[in-house]
Amino acid sequence: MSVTTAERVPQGDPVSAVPNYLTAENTIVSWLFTKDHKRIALLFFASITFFFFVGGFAATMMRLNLATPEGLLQPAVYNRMFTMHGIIMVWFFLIPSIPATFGNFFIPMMIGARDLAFPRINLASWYVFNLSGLVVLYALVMGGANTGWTFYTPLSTIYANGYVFAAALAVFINGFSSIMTGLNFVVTIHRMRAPGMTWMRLPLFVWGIYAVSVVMLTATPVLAMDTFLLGAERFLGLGLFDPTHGGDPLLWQHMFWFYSHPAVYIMILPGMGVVSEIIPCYARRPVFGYAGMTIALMSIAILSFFVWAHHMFVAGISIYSAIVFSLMTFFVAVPSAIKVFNWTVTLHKGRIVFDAAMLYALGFVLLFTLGGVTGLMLATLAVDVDVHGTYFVVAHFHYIMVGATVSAFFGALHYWWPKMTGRMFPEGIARFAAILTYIGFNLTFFPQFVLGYLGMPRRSYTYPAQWQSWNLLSSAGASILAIAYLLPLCYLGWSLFKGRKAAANPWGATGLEWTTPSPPPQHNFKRTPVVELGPYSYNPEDGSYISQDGTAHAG
Amino acid sequence: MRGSAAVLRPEPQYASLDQQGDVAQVGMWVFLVNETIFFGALIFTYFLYRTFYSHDFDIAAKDAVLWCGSVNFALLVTSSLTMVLAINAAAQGRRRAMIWLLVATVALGCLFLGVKGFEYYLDYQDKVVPVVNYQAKPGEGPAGELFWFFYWVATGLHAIHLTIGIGLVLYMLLWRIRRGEITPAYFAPLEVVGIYWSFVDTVWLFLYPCIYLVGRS
Amino acid sequence: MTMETDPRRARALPFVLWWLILLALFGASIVVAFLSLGRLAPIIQFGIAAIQTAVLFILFMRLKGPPSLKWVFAVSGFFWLLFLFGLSMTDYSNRQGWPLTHYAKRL
Amino acid sequence: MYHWIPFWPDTAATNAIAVNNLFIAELGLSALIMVTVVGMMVVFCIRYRRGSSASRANLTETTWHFEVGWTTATLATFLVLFVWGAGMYVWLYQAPRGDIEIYVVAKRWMWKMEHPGGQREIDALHVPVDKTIRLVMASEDVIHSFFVPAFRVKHDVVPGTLETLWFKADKIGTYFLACTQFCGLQHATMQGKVVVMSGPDYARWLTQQGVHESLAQQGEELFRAHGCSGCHDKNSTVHAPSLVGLYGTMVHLQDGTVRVADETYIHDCIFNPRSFTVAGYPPIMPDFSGQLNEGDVLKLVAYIKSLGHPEERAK
Repeated sequence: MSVTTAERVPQGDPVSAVPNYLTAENTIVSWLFTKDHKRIALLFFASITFFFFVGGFAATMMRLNLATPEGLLQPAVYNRMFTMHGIIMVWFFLIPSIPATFGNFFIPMMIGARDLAFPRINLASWYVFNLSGLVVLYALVMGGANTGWTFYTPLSTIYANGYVFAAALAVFINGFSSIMTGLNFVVTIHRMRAPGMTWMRLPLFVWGIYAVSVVMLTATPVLAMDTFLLGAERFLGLGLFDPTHGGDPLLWQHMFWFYSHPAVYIMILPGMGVVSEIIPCYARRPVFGYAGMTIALMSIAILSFFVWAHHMFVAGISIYSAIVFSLMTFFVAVPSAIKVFNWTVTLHKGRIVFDAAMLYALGFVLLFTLGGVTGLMLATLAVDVDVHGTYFVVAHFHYIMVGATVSAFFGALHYWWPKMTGRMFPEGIARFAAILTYIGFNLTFFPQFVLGYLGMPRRSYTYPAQWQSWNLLSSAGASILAIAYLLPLCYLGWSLFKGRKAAANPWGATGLEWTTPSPPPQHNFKRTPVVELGPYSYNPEDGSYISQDGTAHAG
Repeated sequence: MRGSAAVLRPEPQYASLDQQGDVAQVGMWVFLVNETIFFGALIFTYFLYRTFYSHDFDIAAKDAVLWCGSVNFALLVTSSLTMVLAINAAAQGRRRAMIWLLVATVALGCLFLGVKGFEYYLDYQDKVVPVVNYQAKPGEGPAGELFWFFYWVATGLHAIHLTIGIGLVLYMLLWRIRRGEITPAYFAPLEVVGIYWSFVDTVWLFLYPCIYLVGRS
Repeated sequence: MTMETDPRRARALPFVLWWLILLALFGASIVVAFLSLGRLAPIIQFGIAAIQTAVLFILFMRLKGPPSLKWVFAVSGFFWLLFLFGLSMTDYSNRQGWPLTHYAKRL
Repeated sequence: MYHWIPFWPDTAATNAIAVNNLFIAELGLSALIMVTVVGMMVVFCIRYRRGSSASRANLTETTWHFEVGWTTATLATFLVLFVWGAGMYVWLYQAPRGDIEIYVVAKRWMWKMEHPGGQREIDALHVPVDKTIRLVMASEDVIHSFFVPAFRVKHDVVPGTLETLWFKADKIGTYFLACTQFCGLQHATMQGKVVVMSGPDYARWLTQQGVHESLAQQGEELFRAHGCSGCHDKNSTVHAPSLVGLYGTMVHLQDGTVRVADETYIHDCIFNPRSFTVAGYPPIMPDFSGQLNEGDVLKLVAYIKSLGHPEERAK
């Protein structure tokens, strides 16, 4: 396996002499005031990478603390660490992760547009994101909030000291960034498709991003209102959630989860889109059940709004309500099961190449499946009563949100890196990092399932001594995971300067983004492409493929 | 200056000005999905508490200043009318009419804020400002204060939205129109602002019965 | 009732008439508030608000015209709110211990 | 009690056995799903790797046949799990009238338990084996969550209302008790133990706690001290509803609704009488929310409950 895919598949067009988007202008101002979606994607990439490591630092501190029951940190410090870990990872990494970077970069390219519909709003989205980032860093540096990322009232409104208001304000402002990005994608996908690009010819990544944008648009305002009311209660004393006045503390939870459950799908749907791009490309065959995949994506997006109260089964909501929401939760698992099945069958009769991106994608499927089946346990009412609020839940959502989504993020990064930067990365070490991620991740989080069923409550800085062995294992795994996450930073950084120049289509993929040079010119295409056929026209028999603009390539 | 309209060209991602205008309008409607849900979520909290604490709400809401809310209602509906007429004037090339109608829109918006401010003053006198100056009325349970929490949050947010609307119209007047960028050939920016303006009006349509018409019978 | 809403050809008079209708509906809403209709009153008032909204959306915000994407977006916000209202009510309509008692003690 | 590396929690209550069985069934199903998916992936990855010469002819792109079959199968399995879990949830969360009723007050960061005989303990709960224990829980401040892993029971304790939970321990021993809803600085230490004892041991333990008035007797004292008896006593001239035998009956309220007079109702009436005016009575009861704390109200509730059942009062 010493040869990389680049040598195996035919080369695309020779690199164009037209200045690409990176070299067209060089000043800092040209970056800070750019309206080019590709540059904004890179700006976002820089921001979220920064926050990923801030959140990762907090995670490291937590795992260090939990290595022994006695702990390392003061309780107050630990509480602030997991709160900031949650807030930063959810709103400042996971939610913008794939949409704001790869979505921003590739949605216009994949549908054959010259840019997003509203480039200025796109840029504003990045500025608003950074503004909210500054506010959250302010909260962090001043001492942090200590409520958990869920801000449950009345703890957050009355009892918690610390910078809860600033943290909630950051989340509120961050919502605007989400909304602007989502709005841009929805309008762009509806109105800016190239001729011939019908809905059923859209690559699944575009479908994934579309589904996400719909969720962002419709869920975020509820969170915005919720955090606004939280701020009003904490800052001004207008206590709409205050039980002293008959306000309902559970109302906060209802509105919070009305956003935050769909938000889980904001994190996972783009990942599903990415994996649906990568697996056919490296299996060299069409995706199995394209129509089923699109239906599954959209039904997950819609159904995600019907399941929020499964976070509240033990919170004292009405029993009938819990039954309704449990049933709905089982329903939302059905399209997810369809997707797992289709990805797996896409490997059937393929001509599979195990490049780094593919390894990440396969890891995604496995971790997502494990996260999914434990999700079924949590959806089962009686079992949820037992494991709710324990490490079982922590393990479950990390399998989905870190195991799956971050794998997809890294998969996308490796898959599109040549296109974004025009450079190839060293394949061998990238494969090593992918496998290391998988091992480190399972070592970190599988023990937490056991801990959860044993009854270890989450958000605790200490625990009874008999649970130390599992915690220690988890902390050890986390250190491996940390290395696996730091490695790409090194070799991708190296490749920026020393990597081989990438061809237009190093992996032999069919999407429109591969028909233009790497890195792409300023407005993506010299001529707006005309789309002739659907995505994924790979032929596993001889390895040939047909690009979406109708160009056939030999195997 | 009017001549400069001739050089107005679509942004690079669009094929034509028509497409650009159409996409801008669709964009505003997508944004309104957001706004609808944003205010809807607030009204949801109101709906919940009013359903279950209707007695307290009936008593507490009697202090809402009916005439202020009603005058404001009329002002806003009228401003929607002047806005839509201004867009018609823009499309039909009646520049003077457009400018005066927009000025009227801004004036009505400011008048609304003025009345609102005066109403806040009256509220303070009536001791219905929670935390700062609040006194429960005879027979009013603690849930009555929830009504006033809602009142301040809702009217405050609406006022912020209206202020943004006024800012947008002023931007149109003082920048886009003055530079001659709004012409019968391309008036989409004004239409987008108009859609937003009428939406802010719509919010008041719902807030009005929530606040001013409770417990009057 | 056919009415031209395309701004290039629209006339002022129909808009003024609709504006008067909006104000008349507004008056009706106030009258309803002072009648002893009990729980019916808010239903009528919000019904009136819904009609007024429809007028604003369709005519003043110019949804009128051939079916288009704008309709989908105009309706979907309200549609999504149905999820919030409807599914929350499965809880609030029969939760034990709701509405809450009042809790004066703060530590 | 534990191995060096614990794999499975204690299963020490009838509730726990039921939940445990369901959990094991789901583990089995999960293992089956994982084995299928991993198995398929491994087989395909090896058989159809790039270098292999396996035939790729007759590629299936879509078979609705397959997809519909797979979807129906998963849906059917899910529905079985749903019905199983939901039925058990209803059973877990509808607390029966217990053999022993214990009041739990959650407060940052401790669990305060009050036994019917007036015995109190903090962060520990002594209960007899094989008896149905009903917990009535209140929170003094934020949301807490009462969790005993060995019994597989958990319920949030939301301020402003009362929550109930039940279990029936069937194994003698000491078990871990925790708060699972983050409640502030010392959330991690808001833990304790549940001690399950044999009947005689429990009886002995009760007597060793020193002399106490029963909870209902303490409630009766409060009932007089705060002037409740002035209106609600039989001999009172004030027009107020009698409380004898109130507990468990249906009460018709002024606003037309009907409420069951359970603990929550009595608790709510004391703290917010105006919202619960009984049909046919004037709304004259003052609000006691400033004068009583959660512990006091629980005593009053115990007293009012005992009014209908004279034998409980004597206990």
